[in-house]
Amino acid sequence: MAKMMYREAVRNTIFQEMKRDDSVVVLGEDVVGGMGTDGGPEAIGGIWSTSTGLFDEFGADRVIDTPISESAIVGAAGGLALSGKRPIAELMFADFIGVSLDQIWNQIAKFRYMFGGKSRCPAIIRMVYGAGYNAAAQHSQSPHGILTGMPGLKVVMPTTPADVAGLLRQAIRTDDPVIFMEHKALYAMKGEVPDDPDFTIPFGHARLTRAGEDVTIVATGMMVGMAEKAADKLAEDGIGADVIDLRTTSPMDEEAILDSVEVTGRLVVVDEAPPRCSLATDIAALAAEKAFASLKAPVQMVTAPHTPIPFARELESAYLPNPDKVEAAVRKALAYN
Amino acid sequence: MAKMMYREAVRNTIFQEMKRDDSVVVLGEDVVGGMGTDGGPEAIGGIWSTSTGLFDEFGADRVIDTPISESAIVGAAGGLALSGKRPIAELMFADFIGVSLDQIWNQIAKFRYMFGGKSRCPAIIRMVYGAGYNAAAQHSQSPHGILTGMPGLKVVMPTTPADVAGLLRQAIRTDDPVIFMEHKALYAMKGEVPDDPDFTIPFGHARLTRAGEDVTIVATGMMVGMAEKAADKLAEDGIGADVIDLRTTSPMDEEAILDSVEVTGRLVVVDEAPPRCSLATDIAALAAEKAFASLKAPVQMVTAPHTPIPFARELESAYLPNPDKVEAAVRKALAYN
Amino acid sequence: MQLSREDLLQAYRRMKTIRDFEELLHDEIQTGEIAGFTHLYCGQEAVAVGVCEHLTDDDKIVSTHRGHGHCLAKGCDVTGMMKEIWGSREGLCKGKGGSMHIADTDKGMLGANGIVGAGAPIAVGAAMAAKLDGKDADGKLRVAIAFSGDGACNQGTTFEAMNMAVVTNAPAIIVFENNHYSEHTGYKYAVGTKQDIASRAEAFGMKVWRADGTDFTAVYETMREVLEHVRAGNGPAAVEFDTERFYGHFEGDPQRYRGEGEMDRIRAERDCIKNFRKTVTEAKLLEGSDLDKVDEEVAKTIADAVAAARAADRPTAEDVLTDVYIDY
Amino acid sequence: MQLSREDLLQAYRRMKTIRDFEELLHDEIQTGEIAGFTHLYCGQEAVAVGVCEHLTDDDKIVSTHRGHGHCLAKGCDVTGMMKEIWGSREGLCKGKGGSMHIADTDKGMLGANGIVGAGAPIAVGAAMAAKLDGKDADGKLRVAIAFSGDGACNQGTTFEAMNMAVVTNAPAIIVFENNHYSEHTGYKYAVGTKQDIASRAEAFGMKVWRADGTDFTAVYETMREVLEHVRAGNGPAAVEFDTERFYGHFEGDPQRYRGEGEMDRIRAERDCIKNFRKTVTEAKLLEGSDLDKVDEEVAKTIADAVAAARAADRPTAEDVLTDVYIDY
Ligand SMILES: Cc1ncc(C[n+]2csc(CCOP(=O)(O)OP(=O)(O)O)c2C)c(N)n1
Ligand SMILES: Cc1ncc(C[n+]2csc(CCOP(=O)(O)OP(=O)(O)O)c2C)c(N)n1
Ligand SMILES: [Mg+2]
Ligand SMILES: [Mg+2]
Repeated sequence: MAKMMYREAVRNTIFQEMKRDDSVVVLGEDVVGGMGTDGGPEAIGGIWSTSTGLFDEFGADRVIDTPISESAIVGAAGGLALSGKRPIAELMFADFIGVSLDQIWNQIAKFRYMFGGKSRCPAIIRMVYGAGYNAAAQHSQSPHGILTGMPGLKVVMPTTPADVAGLLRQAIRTDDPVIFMEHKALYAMKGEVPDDPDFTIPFGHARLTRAGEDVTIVATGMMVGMAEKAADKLAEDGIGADVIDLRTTSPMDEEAILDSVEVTGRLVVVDEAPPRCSLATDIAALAAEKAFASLKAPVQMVTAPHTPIPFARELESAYLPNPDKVEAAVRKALAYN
Repeated sequence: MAKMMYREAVRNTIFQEMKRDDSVVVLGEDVVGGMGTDGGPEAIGGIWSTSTGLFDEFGADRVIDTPISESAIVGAAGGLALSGKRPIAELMFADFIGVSLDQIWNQIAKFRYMFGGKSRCPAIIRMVYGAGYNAAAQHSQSPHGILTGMPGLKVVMPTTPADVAGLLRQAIRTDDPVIFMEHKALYAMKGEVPDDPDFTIPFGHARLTRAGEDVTIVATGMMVGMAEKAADKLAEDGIGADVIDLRTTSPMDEEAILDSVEVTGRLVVVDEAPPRCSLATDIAALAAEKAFASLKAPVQMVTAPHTPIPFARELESAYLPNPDKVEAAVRKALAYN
Repeated sequence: MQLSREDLLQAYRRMKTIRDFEELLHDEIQTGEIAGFTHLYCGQEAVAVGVCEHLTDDDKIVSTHRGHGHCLAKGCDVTGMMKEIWGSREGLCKGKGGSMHIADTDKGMLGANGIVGAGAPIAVGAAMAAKLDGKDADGKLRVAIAFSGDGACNQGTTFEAMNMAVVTNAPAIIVFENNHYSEHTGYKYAVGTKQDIASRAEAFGMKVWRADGTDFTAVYETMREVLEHVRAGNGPAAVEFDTERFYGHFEGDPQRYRGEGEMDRIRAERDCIKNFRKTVTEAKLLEGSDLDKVDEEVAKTIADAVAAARAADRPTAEDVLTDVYIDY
Repeated sequence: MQLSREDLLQAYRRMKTIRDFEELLHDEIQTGEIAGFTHLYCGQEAVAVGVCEHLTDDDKIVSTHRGHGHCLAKGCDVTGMMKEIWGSREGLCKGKGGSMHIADTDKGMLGANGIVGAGAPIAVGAAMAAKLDGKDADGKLRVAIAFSGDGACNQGTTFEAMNMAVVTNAPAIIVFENNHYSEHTGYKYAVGTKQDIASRAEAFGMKVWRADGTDFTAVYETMREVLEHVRAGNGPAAVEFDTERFYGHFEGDPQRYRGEGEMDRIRAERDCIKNFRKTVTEAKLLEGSDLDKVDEEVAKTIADAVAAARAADRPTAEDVLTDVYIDY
C-alpha cells in the first residue's frame, strides 16, 4: 500500500499501464505542455497534473499533445482504438462533451454494434467533472447521466484513490469504450492504493461504505462523501444507513441497490446533476419498478436544481447537495408511514 | 379548420409567423435547396419539405441556407436571438445534436442565467427525430431525454398536425430557447388544424387522448399512437386507460400524470429512447416520489433496449416499443397485487 | 501509365463491380425491397478504385454515407455487403449497420459513416497509430485515408482533423471527392473560399494535389505521388478529385438543381468507366473483349450476390441485444 | 494618426482602466478573496480598445474566457463588473456568471465565454441579424466581432463560422489575438499551418489584415480599414494581432514555457500602454501630465469599484432558482 492523492493515482496507473503495454497511448490538450515554446515540453503534464512525466518516458508518439479540438481528440481516440491501440484521451473538463459528443455518442459508442460485432474500440475518454470550484456554468457540470444513457459506453466514477487505480486499470484493459470521470474536487484527496501492479476492480460492483438497516443512500463521486457525512450524523441518533458508492453507473450494480432496499424499504438517491432524466431518476425508477414491494416510503432524490450552475460561492453551495440536505431527505423518508 | 399533414403544419405555421413578424428567420441545410446550382434556389425547400416556398416569399436574408456546419447553425441561431431576431434553426436529424451540443447546452440554454437575466434568447432548434425508417444507429434517435435534462431549454414533442401548429406558434412567440422535435414517422399524418392565425397551445399542458380508470399510460410523439392502440385493445376487455400525451417534456405537466395515477394507481410509461437516465425513468421517478401513496403496482417502463438502433426491418421493429408491448406492460401492472 | 495488364483488369473489375452493384441497388430501391437510406456511388468509381488500389489491408480508410464504392474498392466482400444492405444476419455487419455503416476492420475499412464529416478525425487517429507502428522494411509508413465530400469539407471536424494531422505529422490523407453537390446545394455556394477545397487544406499546412476524378489514370498516378510523400513520413496530404454523381442524393430526389442537359453531358463525357474503356483500348493496353469478359464476370458476381442476399437468414429479435459490448 | 486629443485620452483611459482592473485582480486572487477561474487580459489592452473604440452599442462583440478587457472596452460598467467578479447579487450578472460569463447585451456585449471557440458562430449569427437590419443612413452596416485566441482558432466551430460568414456574406469580423500561447502550448505547435492564423482565414475567403497588437495606433488604424470594408457590405473579414499575455494562463501558473528573459523583454518592449505613452508624448499629441491625470482618475475608479464590490449585497439561496427561463 502506498498513500497518494487521487490525481496521483490517475497518473501512476497510466504510467504503469503504459510501461506494461506498448499500445497504450495518451492524447489531449496540454497533456505534455510546453510544446512549441522556448521552455520546451513537460512544462506542465496536464493542467490537473495527471500526465506528469509521461512524455519524458514515452515520447511524442505515445503522449500526444493536441490543439484545442475536442472532436478531433475523441475521434482520433476512436481511430487509434480501431487500429489496435489503447488510447486514453483527456477532456480537460467534462463540459467539453458539448464540442465532442458526436464522436463519443455516434462513433466510439456504436462502432461495435453498427459493425455487427466485428470491431474492438478500447478507447478511454477521461474527463474532469463536478462543481465545488466556483467555475460556473460551463466548467462545473456532471454529465454522467447523459453518458450513462448512451448504449455502448461504460461509465466509471471513482471516489477514492484506490478506486481510481483499480477502475482505471480495469478500464485500460477493457476492450469496450469507457468514460472515466474524475471529480475535480477529489483530486487532492489522499488514500491508500494497493501496490499490486495488476490490481483491478471489476465494473458493475458497488462499494458499501456505511452499513445500516433503516435507509439506503445511493451516491457517486463527490456525493458519496456527502452521503457518508449524513449517515454518520444520523448514526448518532441511532439511524442506520447503507451508503452505496456505485463506482460505475454503466454497468450499474442494480443488485446492490435492490438488496439493500429490500432490507431498508427506504431509498435516498444523491446526485450532483440537475434532476430531470438523470441518474437520480434512473435509480428511483429502478426501485419503483423492481423494489416496489419492499418500498415503505416515497423515494427521495437529493439533486441539484433544474438550473445552470451559478458562480458565486453562496449560490454554488446552495446549488449543490450537501450532508444537511441528505439528512433531511432521510428523515423525510423515515417519517413517512 | 383545414386538413393537412404534420409536415405541412410545420411549414404553414412558419410561413404565417414569418408574415406576421419580420424578426422570424429560418436557417439550416437545404432549407432552400439549389443554392449555387444551375437549377437555382427552391430546388427542395428542406429535405422534409418543411420550408417549401419560404425563400421565394422572404428572400435570402430571412431564409438562410447554410453549409453542413451544425455547430455554426445553432451558434448563429444564438447570435441572431441575442440580437433581437427569432431564429428557427433546423437540424435535419436530431442525431446531429452530437455535432452541435455545445451551442445548445452550454450556450443558448444558459445565456440568460449566466448573464443574470439580462438577455433574451428566443431561438428555436427544430429537429427531426425517431425511428421507423430503418435509418439505423445515426439517423433514428430520440434524444429528448438528454435535452429535457438541460436547464434553460424548453422541449416540445408534438404528436398531431394541430399540436404542431399550436405548439410551434407558441414556440415562435416564446422568449426562451425551445427545442422543437418533429417525429419523422408522423410527417405524413393528416389532421384538422384550426384556422385561427393566433392559435397557440401553452407549454406544460398535456393532452388526454383516452380516458379510463384502471391504468395511466404516459407517452410522447410516435409512442402516443402505440399507447392508444394498446388502450383501444384493452378497452375491448373492459380495461380503461388514461393515455396522456405530454406534448412538452420541459416544462412537463406533472399534475396531469399525478392526478391520473391518483385515480388509477398504476402507471405505464412508453418511451422510444433507450432505458437509462431517460424520460421514462424521469416519469417513473416522479411517481415514486410524488404518487407513492396512490401506486398499487410497480411502475412499468416500455422503452427501447440499451442498444444502438439496428438497421434491418426485423431488428428495428423488435427494438421499438409497440402496442403489444404496451398492452403486456399494462396487464402486468394490473396483475400485481 | 505504369500499370500491368493484370492491374488494369483488376482496376476495371473493381470499378465495374461498384457500378453494377449500385445500378442494381438503384433498381431494387424502386421496388421497395431495400430498407433505409441508400446513397449511390455511381459515377465516382475511379476515385475509390484509383485510391484503394495502392493500399493493403494494413492501410486504413474511413468512408462516408456514400460508402459502397469505398468498401468494395478496399476489398469488402461483395456478397457480405449485399446481404448487409438486404438486412440479413449473414451480412457483413449482421444486418445491424446497413448501407451507411458497412465496415470491415480486418480489411482496414473502418466504416462508412452516417455523420457527415465524422470520418476525418477517426482517420487521423488511425494515422497516429500507423506512425507509432513505424516504417516497414522498405522504409514506408502505413497510412490512413478519410474520404470526404464537398459538403463534408465544411464540417468543423474535418478542419480540426486537418490541423491535428499537420501538428502531429501523422500519415493521414484526406481525399476530397468534389461531386459538386451536397444534397441539393452546389459546392460553389457552400464552400465559401474564392479558390477550391484543396486550397483550404493547403492553408492548414497540408501538401495538396488535384486531379480529374473521372480519369482513372489521373487518380491512380496522383495517388502514387501522394502516397510516396506520406509514406515517407513527410506528413499529411490532401487531394481533391473533381467527379460526378450520376444519381440523386437519395433515391427519389427530383434533382431540380441540375442544369439543363447536365445529366446527359456527364453520362456522355464524364463517365469514368466509359473513359477507362476508351483509353485502354485505344492505347491497345487491353482489348474490348477482355473488358467484355470482365463485364460478364461482374454481372454474374452481382447476380449471385443478390440471389444470396435474398435467400439469406433474417435476423431475429434476440440479435438486437448482442454486440453492444464485448464484455458484458 | 487622425485621433483627436479627446479620442486619445479616451483610448488611454480605457486601456489603463483594463490594466488597473486586471492588476488589482492579480493581487486579490492571491489573497483568495476571488472565487473561480480568472484569466487576466493584461498586455493585450491595445487590441480590445483599438477594436472597440470604433463600435457603437449597436455593434456586437462576442468574447472569450479572457474577457474582461473586451467587456470594459465595449463599455460594460466597471463597478458592475467588479461586483460580478466578487460574486455579488449587484453584479452585472447578479453573481451568476462570474469572470468567464460577463455580458451586457444592451451594450452589444454578447458574453465572455468559457468554451474556447464558441464565440465565432454566435458572432456570425449576430452579423446575420445586422445584415437583415440593413444599412443605416450613411450606408453602413452594423457589425459583429468575435475575439479568438491563437488556441481557439483551432476549434472546429471557429472554422465553420468563418466559412459560414463568407457563404452568407455576413458583416462578421474575427479578431485573432495571437498572444503566442494557448495555456502552456506555443501557437507554433498548435497552429499547424506553415503560414499564420490570418492566412488560414484568407483561405476561407475572408479578407484579412495583420498588425502589431501592442501598438494602439496600428490596431486602431487597421480596424478602421477592416470596418470600412465590412460596413460597406463587402463581406466578412479577419485580422490577426500579434500581442502579449503578461501573466500566466491562470493565476499560479509557473509559466515554465516562457523563454529566458521573455517576461522582462515583453514588459520592456511590448507593453502597449508604455508604448502608447511614449508615442503620444513624443509626438506631442498629449502631455505626460495629461496622462498622469488619467492614471489618477483610473486608480480612483478601480479603488471605488473594489470598495463597492466588497460592500455589495451577497446573493441568497433563492437567487439560484431565478433567470433560468423568462417565462416559467
Ligand atoms: C452532421 C451531418 N449533417 C448533415 C447530414 C445530412 N446529409 C447527409 S449527406 C449530406 C450531403 C453531403 O454532401 P457531400 O459531403 O458533398 O457528400 P456527397 O453526398 O456528395 O457524397 C448531408 C447534408 C449528415 N448526415 N450529417
Ligand atoms: C472547448 C474548450 N477546450 C478547452 C478549454 C480549456 N482552455 C481554456 S483557455 C484555453 C487556452 C486558450 O488559448 P487561446 O485561445 O490562445 O486564448 P488565450 O488563453 O491565450 O487568451 C484552454 C485550452 C476550454 N475552456 N474550452
Ligand atoms: Mg458532394
Ligand atoms: Mg493565446
